[in-house]
Amino acid sequence: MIQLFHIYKNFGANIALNDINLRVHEGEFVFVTGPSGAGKTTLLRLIFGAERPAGGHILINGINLSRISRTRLDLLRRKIGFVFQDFKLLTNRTVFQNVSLALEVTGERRSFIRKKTRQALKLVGLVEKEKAFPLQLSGGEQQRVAIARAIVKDPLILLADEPTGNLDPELTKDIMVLFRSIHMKGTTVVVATHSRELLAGTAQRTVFLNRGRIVGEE
Amino acid sequence: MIQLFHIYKNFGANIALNDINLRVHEGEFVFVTGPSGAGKTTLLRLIFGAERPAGGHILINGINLSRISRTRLDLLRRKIGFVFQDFKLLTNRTVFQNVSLALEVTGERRSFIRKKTRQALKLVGLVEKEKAFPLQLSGGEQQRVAIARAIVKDPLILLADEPTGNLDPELTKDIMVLFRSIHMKGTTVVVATHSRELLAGTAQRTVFLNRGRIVGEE
Amino acid sequence: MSPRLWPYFLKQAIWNMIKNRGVHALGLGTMVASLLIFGAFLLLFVNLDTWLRGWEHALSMTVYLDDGISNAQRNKVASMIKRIPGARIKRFISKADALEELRDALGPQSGLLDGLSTNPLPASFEVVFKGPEVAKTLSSQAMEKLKKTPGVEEVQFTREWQQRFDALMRMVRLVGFIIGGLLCLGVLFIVANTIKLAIYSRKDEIEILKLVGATDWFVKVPFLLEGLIQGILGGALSLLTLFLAYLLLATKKMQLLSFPILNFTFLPSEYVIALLIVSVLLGLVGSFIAVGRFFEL
Amino acid sequence: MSPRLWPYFLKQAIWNMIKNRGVHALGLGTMVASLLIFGAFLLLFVNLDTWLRGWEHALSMTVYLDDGISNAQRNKVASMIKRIPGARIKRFISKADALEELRDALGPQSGLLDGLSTNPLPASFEVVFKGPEVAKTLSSQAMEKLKKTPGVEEVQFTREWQQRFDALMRMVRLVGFIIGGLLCLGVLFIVANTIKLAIYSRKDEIEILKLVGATDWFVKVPFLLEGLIQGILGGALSLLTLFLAYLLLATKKMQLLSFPILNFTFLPSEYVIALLIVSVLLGLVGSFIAVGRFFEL
Ligand SMILES: Nc1ncnc2c1ncn2[C@@H]1O[C@H](COP(=O)(O)OP(=O)(O)OP(=O)(O)O)[C@@H](O)[C@H]1O
Ligand SMILES: Nc1ncnc2c1ncn2[C@@H]1O[C@H](COP(=O)(O)OP(=O)(O)OP(=O)(O)O)[C@@H](O)[C@H]1O
Ligand SMILES: [Mg+2]
Ligand SMILES: [Mg+2]
Repeated sequence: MIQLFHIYKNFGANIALNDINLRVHEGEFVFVTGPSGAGKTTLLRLIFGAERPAGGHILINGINLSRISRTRLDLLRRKIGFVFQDFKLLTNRTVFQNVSLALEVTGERRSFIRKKTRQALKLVGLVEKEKAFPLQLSGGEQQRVAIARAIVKDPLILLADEPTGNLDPELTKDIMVLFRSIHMKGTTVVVATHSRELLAGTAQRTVFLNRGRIVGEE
Repeated sequence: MIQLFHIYKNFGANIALNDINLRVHEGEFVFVTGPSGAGKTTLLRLIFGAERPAGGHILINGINLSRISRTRLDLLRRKIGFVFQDFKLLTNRTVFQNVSLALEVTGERRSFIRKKTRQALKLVGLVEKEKAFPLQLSGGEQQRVAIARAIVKDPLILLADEPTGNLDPELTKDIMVLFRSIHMKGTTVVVATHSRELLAGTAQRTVFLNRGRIVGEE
Repeated sequence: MSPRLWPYFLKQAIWNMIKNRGVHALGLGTMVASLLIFGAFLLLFVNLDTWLRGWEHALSMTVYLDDGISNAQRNKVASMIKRIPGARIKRFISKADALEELRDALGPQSGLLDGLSTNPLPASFEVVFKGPEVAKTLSSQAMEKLKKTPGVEEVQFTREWQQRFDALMRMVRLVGFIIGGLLCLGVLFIVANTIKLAIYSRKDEIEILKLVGATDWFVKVPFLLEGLIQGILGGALSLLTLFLAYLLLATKKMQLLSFPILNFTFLPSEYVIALLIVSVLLGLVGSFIAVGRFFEL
Repeated sequence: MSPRLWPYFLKQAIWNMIKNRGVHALGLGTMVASLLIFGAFLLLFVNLDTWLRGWEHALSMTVYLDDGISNAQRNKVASMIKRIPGARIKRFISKADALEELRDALGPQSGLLDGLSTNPLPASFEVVFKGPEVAKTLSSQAMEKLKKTPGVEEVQFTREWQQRFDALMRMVRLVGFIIGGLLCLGVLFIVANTIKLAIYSRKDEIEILKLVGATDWFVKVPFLLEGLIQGILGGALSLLTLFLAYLLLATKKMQLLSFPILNFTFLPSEYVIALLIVSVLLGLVGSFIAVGRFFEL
């Protein structure tokens, strides 16, 4: 369960999030939408602990992120999958290594890591590209590597920031099916997007952000 | 006018473009679409001279790119605006500096550069952010900086690679209006995208790519 | 830290070194150059010091004996000399020998000795010192006692040019220590900087690793291993280069220079080991500090 | 290249230096450390050389005169000596002076001179050499002629310990040149590497600049300016540090060491200028080469 209480976040004079209150239940599927610069990415990064709020509290499964130690945060992150808007792939590692990295950090068994990584790459349709380096991939391929890395560890929470911005409609549909199946297995999913296509297809809960405030919910 | 004759491009064993023949007239507006990894980015990069074809010839306004010197290519690039799929912004320069850069390289007058840069930033709605650095911007804001940099020099040719992947529907519409107005002034525009929204709104010429081949035109 | 991770770390370190070979080659080059400078300095200094020590021992002493000394007394003086730490009797010079030597030494002026009726020169012991602690010896109790022994007329040090020479030696050593100290500091600083620069070009990598839930150690260990390997390589390569240069100099070149260098030795093994340890520590500590700086998040 | 661009280039270079101050500080630090090592070495070497030259000149010569020499002949010999390049007559020693000196020199053995009826010692000129080309002087024509001049009994060099000393001097110089040469190479290599590393961390920047239509020079010039500024700063900072260290050493410390260093001088201005030029060239050429490597596209 993700709980945000009176979250406030500024970058200098620029207020990115202003008094955000949000509760995402365990196993829920939520869309966050809003115009460019509304604060979607900032919101997800706060939940992930990559950014600290200037005010308010964030609880992840009851754990207060502002009270947590660095080491415990690292452990928590292993249970959260994050699809970054700018992918954040390691350019000097192969696709396979980028994806398996999410499992390597947990110290899993080698054979297990290999199996899971292949599986994840298959799910995003990139098995043939496993030996390529990120800069040898098309934009959409890179995005799918980022998705594979987020899902490979069977996360408890999946945070996806504009995960289909570089994907064609068919792939977008595939990825949404993938997210939904992960959701079915019990994962909490939060997707930030402004794609009307993505939003139109579902009757999912949708949070509307604008200028750092929640301006509506559906 | 852009002419491609029997263009062939491979990356190792991977054939990105296969026997492409394409003619874009001066002042035309063309969409290139196709699934992820179809070769759209590669096609645009070839036209821009950032990549050399393995076979075939590319003529830009009658100039053969494979025969051109490095210096003349630099000069040609100043007349082509390119919106990169991954933005390619300089992280250690401000938004203003990133945009003005496209004019600095031509050695224009200082006051002229300032005026044009402000204008371009206004067109993409980023005047307030001119002092920010790229990493302090949201995904959509970064994309708009990339667009501003491409249009600031009043290019003869505008190549835009997935220019609205990180933009919300309103901004997408604005940007398309912007492109159209640039097109009206005589600029040749080639936009690579898989956004159905973008394609649906127009009766523009559309080239369909798949697995490196042109599979249709509308 | 799970032991299961070690193969991963090692693999990753090697992979990183291959992938970032440009940066690594530059860093390694700098490291080898720096250590080589330091090593070459050490090598020359060690040899210079050895030679200087050889000359230092050239300090000698003459113990003049009374004319009427008995054999027993003479033996007693000899045994007293032997008790002085580091002292060794080079030879005994009788009165006749002394006159002969003076004649030789005077050369063209030796004629002036022809008019002598008696031999006014005393017999003497010529004493040389072995140990490097000449200064201590000279002020030792045994020496004081020797001077007061009956039968000893006078104790004289052959100091004609010794003092000048001493000053020079001290200066050369001082210069050596100053250069050496500076060099050592400089090399430490340069190598640490180079490692920092190399890691600087990879700060994105560190950020991303942290974002996928890597612990600090998970991020650090491959960098530390890289530093370690670089340290070992750097130390080994510089020592190897130094040794090859030494071989080249020690065999052919030195003869050509018509230069009185007899035994040009390589660095003693303690120095070699110390240099290796320093270079390994440099690599390890350098990367440790450098990586640490990027752990803001 | 439009002259209108120069303000842009300068502004950009300074902006880049501020924005990449971490990398620049590391690079500058390495540069200063390297140049400082080299400069310190030069400083010590220059002073050592001066002192050694001072001693070298201690080489002297004694021209012994026949007993029956006339005043005119003596004056002729004197003027012949003056004609030897670098030679200077220190003093004339009469026969009586010579005996007195021998008596002093013999010390306790001076009693043996008491029995002399006549003075067998010759009068002589003591000659010292000024210039550093002693070796040339000794084989000069003037010298040969002097030896054959009537009234000259013998020419003798005061070489007692001169040869040993000569060998030592030659060795110290050789060591100096070897260290110096190595240092110079090492410093060049290290600084070039550091600049390459610094630019390596900015290769994305170069790529992007090329993509927006910048000519090679447009990309290069700010980097070259940065290199130039870094070179000037590096050279100036290292010379300043060296000078401060020199002041510290030259005034207080040296007295404390009870060490016979009288005039410890700073580097001559040619060396200072050369060091500055080298550091500026290093910065400029280093970045020129380093940037060039990233111009594949
Ligand atoms: N590191 C930062 N420093 C300064 N300002 C920042 C930083 N990160 C984000 N901002 C600002 O905070 C606001 C919200 O940014 P955010 O990235 O959350 O928007 P977003 O909703 O994800 O937009 P987009 O859809 O364009 O990605 C923007 O105005 C942005 O400029
Ligand atoms: N530098 C490269 N090295 C190797 N392969 C490459 C390189 N660039 C592109 N490719 C491959 O070429 C094919 C076409 O890539 P391209 O980027 O042109 O696709 P795209 O149509 O732009 O896709 P997307 O919509 O996902 O951006 C892909 O399979 C990609 O993996
Ligand atoms: Mg965003
Ligand atoms: Mg693409």
